[in-house]
Formats: sequence, structure tokens, C-alpha cells
Amino acid sequence: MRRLVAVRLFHAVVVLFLVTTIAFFLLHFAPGDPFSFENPNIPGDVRDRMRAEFGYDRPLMEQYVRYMGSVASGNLGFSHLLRVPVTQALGTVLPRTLLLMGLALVISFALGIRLGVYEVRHWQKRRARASNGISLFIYSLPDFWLALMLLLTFAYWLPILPGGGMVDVVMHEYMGPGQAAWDRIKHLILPLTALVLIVTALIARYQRAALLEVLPSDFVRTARAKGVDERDIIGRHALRNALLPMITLAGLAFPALLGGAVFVEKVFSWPGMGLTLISAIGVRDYPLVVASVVVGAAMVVIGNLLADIAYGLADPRVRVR
Amino acid sequence: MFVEWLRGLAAGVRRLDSVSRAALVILGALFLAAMLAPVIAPYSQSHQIDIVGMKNHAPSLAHPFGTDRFSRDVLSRVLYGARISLTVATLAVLVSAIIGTLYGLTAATLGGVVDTVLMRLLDAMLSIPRVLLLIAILALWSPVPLWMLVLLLGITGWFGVSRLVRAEALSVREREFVVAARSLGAGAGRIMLRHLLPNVLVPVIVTTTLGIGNVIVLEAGLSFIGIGAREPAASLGTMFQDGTEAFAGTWWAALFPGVVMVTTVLCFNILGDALRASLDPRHLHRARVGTGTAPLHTAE
Amino acid sequence: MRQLPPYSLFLVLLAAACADRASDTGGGTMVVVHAGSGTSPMLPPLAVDNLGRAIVDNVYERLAEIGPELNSIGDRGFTPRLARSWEWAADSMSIAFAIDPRAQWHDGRPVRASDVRFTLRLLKDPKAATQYASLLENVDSISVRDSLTAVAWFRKRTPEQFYDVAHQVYVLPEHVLKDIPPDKLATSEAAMRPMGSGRFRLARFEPGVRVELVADTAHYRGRPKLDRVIFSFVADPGAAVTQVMSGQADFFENLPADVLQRIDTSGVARSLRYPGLQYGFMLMNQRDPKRLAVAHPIFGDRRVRQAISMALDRQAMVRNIFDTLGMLGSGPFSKALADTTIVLPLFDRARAAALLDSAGWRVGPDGIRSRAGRPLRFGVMVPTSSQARMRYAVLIQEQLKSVGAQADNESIDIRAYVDRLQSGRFDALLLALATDPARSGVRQSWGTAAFPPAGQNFARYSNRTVDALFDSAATTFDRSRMEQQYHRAYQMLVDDAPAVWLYDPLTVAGVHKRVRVEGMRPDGWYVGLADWWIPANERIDRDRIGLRPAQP
Amino acid sequence: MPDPLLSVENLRTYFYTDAGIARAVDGVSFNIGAGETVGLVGESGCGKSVTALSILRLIGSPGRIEPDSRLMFEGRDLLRLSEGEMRRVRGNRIAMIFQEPMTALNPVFTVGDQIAEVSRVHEKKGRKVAWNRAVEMLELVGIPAPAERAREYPHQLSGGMRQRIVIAMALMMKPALVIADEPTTALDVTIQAQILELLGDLQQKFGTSILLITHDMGVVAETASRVIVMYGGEIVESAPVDRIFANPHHPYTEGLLGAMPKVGQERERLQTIPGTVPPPTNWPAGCRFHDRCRYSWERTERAHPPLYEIETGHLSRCFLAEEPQRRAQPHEPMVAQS
Repeated sequence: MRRLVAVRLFHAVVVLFLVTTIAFFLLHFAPGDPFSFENPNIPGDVRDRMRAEFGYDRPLMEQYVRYMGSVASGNLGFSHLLRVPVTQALGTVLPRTLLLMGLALVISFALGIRLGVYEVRHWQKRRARASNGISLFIYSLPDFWLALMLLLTFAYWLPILPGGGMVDVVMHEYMGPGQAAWDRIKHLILPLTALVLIVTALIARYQRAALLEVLPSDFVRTARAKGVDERDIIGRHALRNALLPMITLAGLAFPALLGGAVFVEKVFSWPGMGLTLISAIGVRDYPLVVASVVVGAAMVVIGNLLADIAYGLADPRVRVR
Repeated sequence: MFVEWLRGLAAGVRRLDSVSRAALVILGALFLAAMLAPVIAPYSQSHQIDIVGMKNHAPSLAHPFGTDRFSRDVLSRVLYGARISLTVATLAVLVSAIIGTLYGLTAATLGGVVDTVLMRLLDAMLSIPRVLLLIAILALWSPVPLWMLVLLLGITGWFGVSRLVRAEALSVREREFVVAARSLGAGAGRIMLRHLLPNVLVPVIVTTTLGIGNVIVLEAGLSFIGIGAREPAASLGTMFQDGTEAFAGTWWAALFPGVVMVTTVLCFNILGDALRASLDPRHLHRARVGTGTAPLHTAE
Repeated sequence: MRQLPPYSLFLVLLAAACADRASDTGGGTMVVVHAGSGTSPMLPPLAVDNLGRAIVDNVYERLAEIGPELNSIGDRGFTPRLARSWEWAADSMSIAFAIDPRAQWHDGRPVRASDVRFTLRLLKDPKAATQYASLLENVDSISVRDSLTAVAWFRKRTPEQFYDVAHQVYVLPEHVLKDIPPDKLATSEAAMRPMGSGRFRLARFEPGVRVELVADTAHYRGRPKLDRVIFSFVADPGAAVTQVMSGQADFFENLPADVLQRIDTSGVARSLRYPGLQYGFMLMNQRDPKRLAVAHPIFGDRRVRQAISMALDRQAMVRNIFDTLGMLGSGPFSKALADTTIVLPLFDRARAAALLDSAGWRVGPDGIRSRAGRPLRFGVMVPTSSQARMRYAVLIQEQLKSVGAQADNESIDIRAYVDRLQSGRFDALLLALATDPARSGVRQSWGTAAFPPAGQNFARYSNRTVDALFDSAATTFDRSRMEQQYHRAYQMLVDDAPAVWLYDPLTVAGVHKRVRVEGMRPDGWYVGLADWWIPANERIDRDRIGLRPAQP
Repeated sequence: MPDPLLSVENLRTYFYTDAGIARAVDGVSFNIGAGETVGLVGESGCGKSVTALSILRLIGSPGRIEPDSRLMFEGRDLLRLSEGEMRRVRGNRIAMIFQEPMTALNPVFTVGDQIAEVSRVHEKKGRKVAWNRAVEMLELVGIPAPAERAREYPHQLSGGMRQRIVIAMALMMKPALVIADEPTTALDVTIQAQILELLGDLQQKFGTSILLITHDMGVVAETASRVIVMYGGEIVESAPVDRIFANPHHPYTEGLLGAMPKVGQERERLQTIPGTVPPPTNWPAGCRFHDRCRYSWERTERAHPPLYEIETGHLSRCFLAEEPQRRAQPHEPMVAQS
């Protein structure tokens, strides 16, 4: 097991190096740079001086070597968008996305698996068909539309929840601890619901497919012959086997979740990594964009690694060998 | 060889249950309407009838889907939009399928160092969330002509297929008849095409069908961030996105493209699920198959 | 002769209507919502975007404030700010400003004449990379007669010399900025914690989330009516509109036209139309984007440019996009400062077609004209950040088809747009510029001397006669001769048709119903922010925060 | 004859597939006495396993046990029981042993758990008791070091060992009847003998009756006291084991016996029965063995033979019972001629 982790870590480093390089060149080839300001009134020569100050006028390869050198030494550069070093920018922005994604992942897996099992157990009943239909419908919706509908319904037509942001921009600091906590939760409800709906639909579909895959196996028939009741047949025997593919799905769910988070953050003005990345790309904030893409990639790589390890532990056929 | 494969496909389709068959019919009708758009659409997609008088008219007999803010007929634009969305999605998914299959097959057939290298490269590309990659590329180089959009969606979408193909090919490679073929001196190329490819086609078909739905949704998402087909052309996604901005006012400009888009994606997903169940060899001896599939107890 | 522009009448009425407000001890918190998550450095020379200028205008102060009519000639209409009074030298080659002794920086130190000298030197320092160097070209230097008197010396007598010194310069605190090397100013700490002498002080700056200003209660010109103004960032205009309508935000400066009806019926906020200085037009590049030295293959010919101007139904387009909010473009200036006697090319497709024929562009089989094998086809570039111009591009594309011209829609990201704008790599583009209150500012956009990268004449339009007329008009003190020269220059420029004058947007803000608005001026909604007030009986929870600092 | 343990009356199990109604089991009746071992033989596809699964009501859609069938077991008709009551019978009063030991066990649970589960489901005496009972059973079925083995997973055991686990699971509650569906087919010959011997010992010890399903007449010869031959979803012959081997009456039984290699007999080629079992969706009108039978004549093509009682306890579904003389004119079966 330890050797597996070591090999995978080496692969992770190689992957991150590739990702940084791809992201770097991708961005630098694009037209415009951090100093082509939106306001056309800034004379050209003023821009050139600013570019020189950050070394963006040097040949591309030289910039690349310099950038990779500084990344290796841990300095990710200065963010033009947020006007702070990138490490500090990511430090404030990343936890906000992780909070949203982490909660969404946990809730969606719990709900998704339960929904998948429910749909298989009561496959004749109308309710189960309905829930299968609904999860299929949600799965077919564009993420942003779902988020937009939630926002319009609960923040505008029925204004019971705040329309965006992480906290009440004005009143938060002047609230008591209890009130402040409730304010934070109130702002979390809508974006979290949007993300959970999207991911749960995905997981329920996969869990249902995985269960249907396992049910015709011989050992399920043996269990039935032993007199085990339907709830345990599906809930214990079949599910335990059908959970294995779900672990690999968890690894793959990370990029999907990150993608979904980008849309949800944009709709709910949740200043997490997704929203910041879109704005950073808009202003060609090279250091922040490359760093965000790399962090996104790192999250995926770690996600996959954890999923593989968890799979090894969960499946006796792999663990015991 | 190809004929049996086709017959297997047809058998699989015949076994679909009513819901999936309805989905197939709807998709068929949609494809037809989309391809015939230039013929059946009352107006061209960019024709502005009267930009002051006919702006934002609610659905009426003259314009069943109403007119948008540039006084263009929404029904015609939905037909053209469906055409663009379907073509972009289908071609993109085909590109993904072709690259993915070749990549997966090569990795599986050659194995060894080549396999590891290819797989690590795959991990690298898989670990950049597709959305971020697309946002970065398209935000910087937009406006992107449609063929470029197809290529980009295709190039960033083949990772899943190649992993699936590799896994399937690896399991088939161990099967006796491939070992037998190799023992008779068949080269790697022949093995790949004659033996591995047909067996791998089933999962590719299934993922392709599901893929089309996902690409349509993804393309709609991208237009939300301001990246999409260039005016006056518009995919269902871009029209849907423009409409939602002024949703409260002109609901029809968003509703009709939205409904058509979601129905298309829903049908593709239903079809994909059903095809997966009915074409998968292990389920071939099943009786009735479809989304309402019963968890069957096998019986001899 | 330029009669009183319609706008000033509007402003007078606005002022009168609020005359009945009770004298109020002040109070209330206002949340201004801004679409976007970054702001440019919050130092006067570097603040470029609307948000940056709104903050700078309230944290720093000028020597004197321009009057509501935005008159930039001489010192008529100017009201005292940091300079309590001023005195012209006999030969008017210098002006002595007397600093108000009560004026203080927010850290309590008094404002001195040396601060004014330091500021001018910084603005003119090339290394500071500010945009003011060219604008202050005529101001030679500032000397300190005594601690409270700063004397501005000029190279030449010009009608707008007072405007150049008083309006263009926000006075900066020497003791804070003198140690920072000019080229490091943009990324310095000072750029993130602005400290000036204005009626508002910076309370807090949280990158990506908000900028908070609080009232300077000890200000020598009286404390602002509001306690606190919070600029909060949201992702896009849609989110901003939702927050205004749900009462979470009190002000959004740029409502899209199609939400007005919803805002006015929301019962929470109201729409408020206020004049702006912007004018929108389609600029046609005079030079070939690939070889800038050579004339543009299509737009090089004046007849083609005039034909295109006549082919577009500008009135219908304004109605389509702005309903009743927009006004027809009237030339290279906004309505507020327009010369309404200029004659523009009229909408006449038949004449346009005839002109194109005479210019040798024959209609091909596919309905698109071509000349010597080259199709009449060009790209129209437009930034995705401007919804109005994106819509114009769609209308223009369709209308030009009717005269056999094919306009490809190039809607691209704002950064790529500015990059190609400045490097001249475009055929035609949709641009909106702000009119400089100083009449001579027009040379910055249309004078031969103002080719990029220095100036803003992006299409590289050049007409020697127009240049001469502008130069002489900018230096003559005889008012009627000046008006006559400007008029002839404008008419000649319009006849050259380097651009199609499309629209004059009447910007609309969304304002919470409890907020009373004061003195919104075309060059900035924020200029009167210190006088905005919230009646005591309509205050809500955030108004009761008052001046106490936030618990961390 | 004492009251039989299980009496199957007119069992019909049909499958409603889109290719038509498959009559896998088409009216089967037989009895099993307490402590008796009955062999159920026939080619695969003749309905043996469906009969077995029907007894335990393990037939899922699209299969269905037709309403007029009856399964009398310990005084109750199994078909009338509620799902809950039926579950209390499965694994407790009737147990089943399957053919494929490799896939019959759940790969992610220890074998001890899977055996103990039977006790936890039926005895509800708690985990500890169930685990000890399981280890006891492992020892009983001849597994060395049962305590350690119980903690291992199926993939760590050999085929023979796993079949012993399945048997241990089946006999955990000392059921009255064990249905063994081809228990030895997947094992090699030496292990087969051990398993059959184990089954025999356990039968003596607990007095369990066994319904042994196989296509191998040799296995039946060694263990069963009575043999039922099935063909085309029907019983075609049933008799005590010695009588079946001594003088089989139905041509299909003759064919089966002819196909069985006998130790010490010099015979170049084994007899084979030409043709295959007809598809269950359309059984032939007359005798279902008609086109593969060497004695067939027009009557066997038209009429469907009933079960004749040739002697007490010896039934045969063949018109030869009425017209024995036909046996004298053998000919090539119809299917071999075309």
C-alpha cells in the first residue's frame, strides 16, 4: 500500500507540472494582458511601463522559466485582480469553495446512494418511477439554469433567502454570534441546494445502474435462498458490492463538482475559486489564473488518489492480496 | 462481422421499452426538423421583421413562439438553433469517440510502458476540470467559429471514452479467442481492428449517446458565461441564455428554446440508459428491458 | 450660438425639488452594488474604472469644483474646495490658490501648499505611469509662496488653463506618498488604503468583496449626510439587479433597459434617469489593420463611409435598444455638450446604394457587393461587457445586408478588444467614449497628433484643416470666434464620416426608495454623494449601524 | 406410503418474453418422502432448475408460477404463503445448493459471516451464537482449522472448499429438504466424490431429504433412491433407481443411459441422442420427444402421451406402453433424416 501511494504521488507531481505548463502557455498566447485596462483612456506608453515592471515584456520562454522557478520556490506571484500575493488570495478564496464543495459532496453522496437504493427496491411503485424520472430530469438540466431558477424563486419572487454573497455584506459584523451564524447559513442554503441537486441526481443514476449491475449475480440468489429479506438483500448484499464503483465515482466527481461550483458561484456571487477564476481570466491575471487551474488539478489528483486508496481498503479482493 | 454487429444493435433497439422508444421517436423527429430547418422555417434565423414595431411580441398565430428583442421569429430560430446544437454536439462527441477509442485501444493493445505513459498523460488532462479548460480557452479566443467549437468540445471530452475503451479492451484481450488469434500470428494492428474494436463498440455507442446530451448542456452552460455561437447564429443554449436574462419580461424567448433543449437532452439520456442495458452482452438474455427494468432473478 | 443645453434645466429642477429637506443631523448606510470583483488602484492618478473614480472623488479633494453646467472656460461656475480663493496674475500666466487653513488630511495633519506642489510633480513624472502627463502639458509647475499659498505657472494663456489645474488634479498627501518610488505606486499599500482630505474616509477594503467608506465627521466643509457607504461586489449585472430589487442593495449605477418596468413596480426601489457624458458610435478604421501605413481597402474611401452612415436607420436602432431612454447620436460629443447645429448624413438607403455603385462596389450574384475581386466584407468588433453595443452589432449586421455589405459580428472579451483597439487591428468597431468637459479635449480623440499609443484617435483619422481649426479654437479668447471655429471643425469632421454617430445613452440607476439623491452630474453620479441623505423616519436596520467600527 | 414431505401437483412455470410465452415447466407432479433422495435428471433446458427455483418461489418477472399449481410442503401450500412466511421457510425448512461455487458466495463478506447470517435470520440469537454455530458447521463439513477459515473471504478458498461452505450454509438450520442444483458439475471428479459422500453422511445425520438435480446419470445411480426424468418441461419417466437402470421404458431414458460411460465396458463409441431440446416457446403438438425418438410413428406426432403406470411406482409418458410392438421397428429418428 505504501509503495502504491509513493508511485501515485510521483505521478501526481508529473501531472501537476504538465498542467502548470499547459495553463501557462494557454493564457500567455491569448490576446491582451493584465495591463490592457478596460478603460481605453490609458495611453499605450503607460501600459508598456507597467508591463515592464512585471516582466511581461520579456520573451515568453524566459517568463516561463522565471515563473516555474518561483513556483518551485513556493512564490506564486502577485494577483492583479485582488491586489494581494496569489498565495494569500487563494488562502482566502479556496476555503470558501471547499466549504461549498465539501458539504455538497457529503450530502449528495448520502442522498444519492439512498435514492439509488430506494429506486431499485421499489422499482414497481409509482413513487420510485417518479423519483427516477425526476433525477433523470435534473441530470438533463444545465447547472446554471437550475441555480438561476432557485435564485429567482427564493430571492426575488419569494424573497425569503438572500440573493447571493456569503454573508450580509452590511450587517454581518454587527450581529451577535448566534445571528451571525444564522446569517452565514442563510446565505449557504441556496448555493448548496443547487449544487446538491445537481450532484445527487448524478450519483443516484450511477448508484442505481451499479445496483442493477450487481442484482442478477449468483450470490444475490443464494442470499434469497437463505431467506434473507428484500431490504437486506439490496441494502446489504447488493449495496456493499455496488458501493465499490461509487468510490471511483467519488474520485471522478471532483472535476464535475468543481465545474458545477463555477456556475453556482457565478449565479450566487459566491466569491469562491470558481467565480474568482472567471474574473481573473477576464482581467488576464496570469499568476492567479495559472495557480487556480493548478489548484483545481491538484484537488482532482488528490481526489482520485484518495478514491483509489479507499477502493483498495473497501474491496477485500484487492486489500488482502 | 459488421453485419452481425448491426443485427445485434437492431435487436437491442427492438428490445427497448415504450419510454425509450418514445425518446427515439422524439429524437428522430427533432433531427428531421433540425436538418430541414432552412426549408420549413418561416423566416431565416437572422431576419429582423421590424425592429421597432415587432420587438418582443408574445406568441401569436403569425409567430407561434413569439418574436425576440430584435423582432426575429423565435420558432425559426429554435429550428436553426436545434440544428446547430445537434450538429455541434453530435460532431463533438464523434470527435471524442474517435480519439478516445484510438487512444484507449492503442494503450490496451501495446500495453507496458506505452500504456503507463498514455495513462499518465490522460490523468494530466483529466485533472484539469473540463469546464475551467473550456472557459480559459474560449474566453480568450472567442469568438470561435463553429467548427473550432466542435473541435474544442471534442478534444476536451474524449478522456472518459478512452478509459472505458481501454478497460473493455483489456478484459477482451484476455479472452480465449484473442489469445488464439495472437497465437496464430496475428499482428497488433489486426488484433486491434478485427477483434478488439467490435467488442469495444458497444460501450462507445452508449457513452456517445449519453455524451451528446452532456455536450448540449455544457454548451448551454458556456453561453451563460458569455462564450458561444456567434451572432446571428445561435444554439439552443445561447438563445436560452439570452432569454433568461430578461426572463420576467419576455418569457417565451427563453421558454421555447429551453423546453426543446431539455427535451432533447432528456431523450438522449433515456436512450443512453436503455441502450446500455439492452446492448450490454451480459444482459442479452434479459427479457423486457428499459428504464423501468425490473431487477431480474435469472432463470434458465 | 450654443443655447443652454436641455440638461442644465433638468439639473436645476432636481435641485429645487429637494429644497424642502429638513436640516438633518445625518445618518444611514448606503450599499452601492458593483458588478465585477476587482477595482483598479484607489489612487487618483491610477483610478480608471467607474468604481475607482467614485471612491477617489469622495476620499480626495480638488482645488476647486466645476459648476453644474460643466463650463471649462475660465473659472466661471467653479466653487471653492481645498482652495478657499484664488487670484489670477495680471498677465494670467499664473494663478495663486489660497489653501483653506481648516483643511486636514484624514490622519489629522494639515493640508499644505507643498502637498499641491508634490501632487503636480508626481502626476507629471513619467515613471508614475499616470494618464495625466499629456493633460497637464500646459501647466509648467507649482511654487509655494507660503505654507497656505500655492502658485500655478502656465506655459501659455489658454481658455481652459484654470480647468486644467483645478479640475484635473486631486491633491495628494506628500507625507504619505513621498517615500514610495513612483513606478511601485500601483502595487503599493497606499493604493489599497487611500487617505485623502475628502468628506469620506476609507473604513475597510476587502479584496473581491467590498470597499467601505465612513463619514469624516470633523470635515471643515461639514460632515456628509450619510454615515457609511459600502461598495459591495457581485458577479454580474443580473445579480446586482436582483439585490437592488430585493432591497439588499441601495444603488446600482447602470440598469439594463428591460428591467426598468420591474424596478419601478418592485415597491422597494425606483429607477432614476441621469445624464451621462458618454456617446456611442461605430468607428471605421482609416488604415489597413495589417499595414497601418496604408489606407483601409474599404473605409479609405469617403463615399463608402458616407454610404454606410446613410444605410443605417439610426433612429429605429435607438428605439429598439433603449426604448425611450436613448437619444440619437449627434456627433463626436454627448448631448450634454452637443453642438446641435451640425448636419448629419440622413438615413437614405437608395442614395447609399448609389454612392457605393459610384465608388465601384458592384452587387455580386450572392447579393454582396465587391470591387476588383474584393468583397465588401468587414468585421465589426464589440466587447462582450457592453450589452447595448452587442445588440447594436446584431442590428447593424442585418441592416447592412440590405445595401450589399456583409458585417461579421466579432464580439470578444473586453481585454482582447482594448488590445486590438489600441494596436489598430480592426476594420470597424463599436465604441463609447466619455466627452471631456474641456472643449479642447476633442483633439484627444480626433486630432492627427492623437494617434495611439499616446492619444485616443484609434481609427487614425487625420484632417489637417480640422486640426488647425481645433488648435486655434482652443487658444482664442474671443468666445464667438471660438464657437464658430469649433462649429466649422465639427461639421467638416462629420462630413468626413469617420464614424456613424449611433446613440447617446441616458444612463439609469436603480435606487432604494428611502435614499434621497443630490447633484448627480453627467461626468459622475457620485460627485454629490456627500449630500445624499436618508430621512429619519424611513431608516432600516443597516442605517442604525452609525459610525461605530465593526467587531472583527 | 407415509405422508410425503413435499408433493408437487401440476406445477406450471411460464416466462412471458417478447419472443412469446416460454412454458419452461408445463404441468409437473411428483412427491418426495422424508429422508428420501430423489434424482431429477434431463438435458439442460428441460426445466429441472426452473422446477427447483419454483419450489422456493425464487422465480422473478418475467417468469410466473401459474395459479393452478400446488406445492404442498409440511401440510401447507407454499404458493399460498405470504412473502414473509415463505422467507421463514427458505434456508430454514428448505435449503438450496447451487452449481457455481465460484460465484455463489458474496465476494465482500467473510465466509463465516455468510454462514452465520442464516442463523441470525432464522434464530435471532445474536451475533456471537451465530458465529460459533457457523464455525461448528464448517467443522461438520470437513473444513480444517474452521475458526481461521471463517474469517477468510471466498476468493481465498478453492472450488471444493467453497462448495463445502455452501453446503454448510444450507444445512445450518437442519432443513427438512435440500435442493441441490447440479452441486458437483463445476468440480473435478475427485472432489465430486467427496462432496457426494459428504451429502450422504449429512443426510444420515439429520434425516434430510434431498432433491438432487443433475444431467449426470452416474451421480444419480450412486445417491438417489428414486429417479425422475424430465424432458420438454414434463416428466417423461419416474421409477426407483434400480428399475430405471435395469429396464428403462421411455426411449429418452434409454438414450440417456446409452450416453453414460460404464467402467470396464469395452465400447468404441457412446450412443448419442441426435437433435436438441425444442424451444419452450412452442412445444411440438404430439410427443415432445417425437422427432428425436427411434420408435416414433404417426400417432406420436399427433397425440400427446399421458403418464402411463407401467408398474407400481414406475411411470412413463410413452405410447409404447399401449403399443409395445412398435419397439420392434426402430428407425433413424426424424431429425437425423432431414
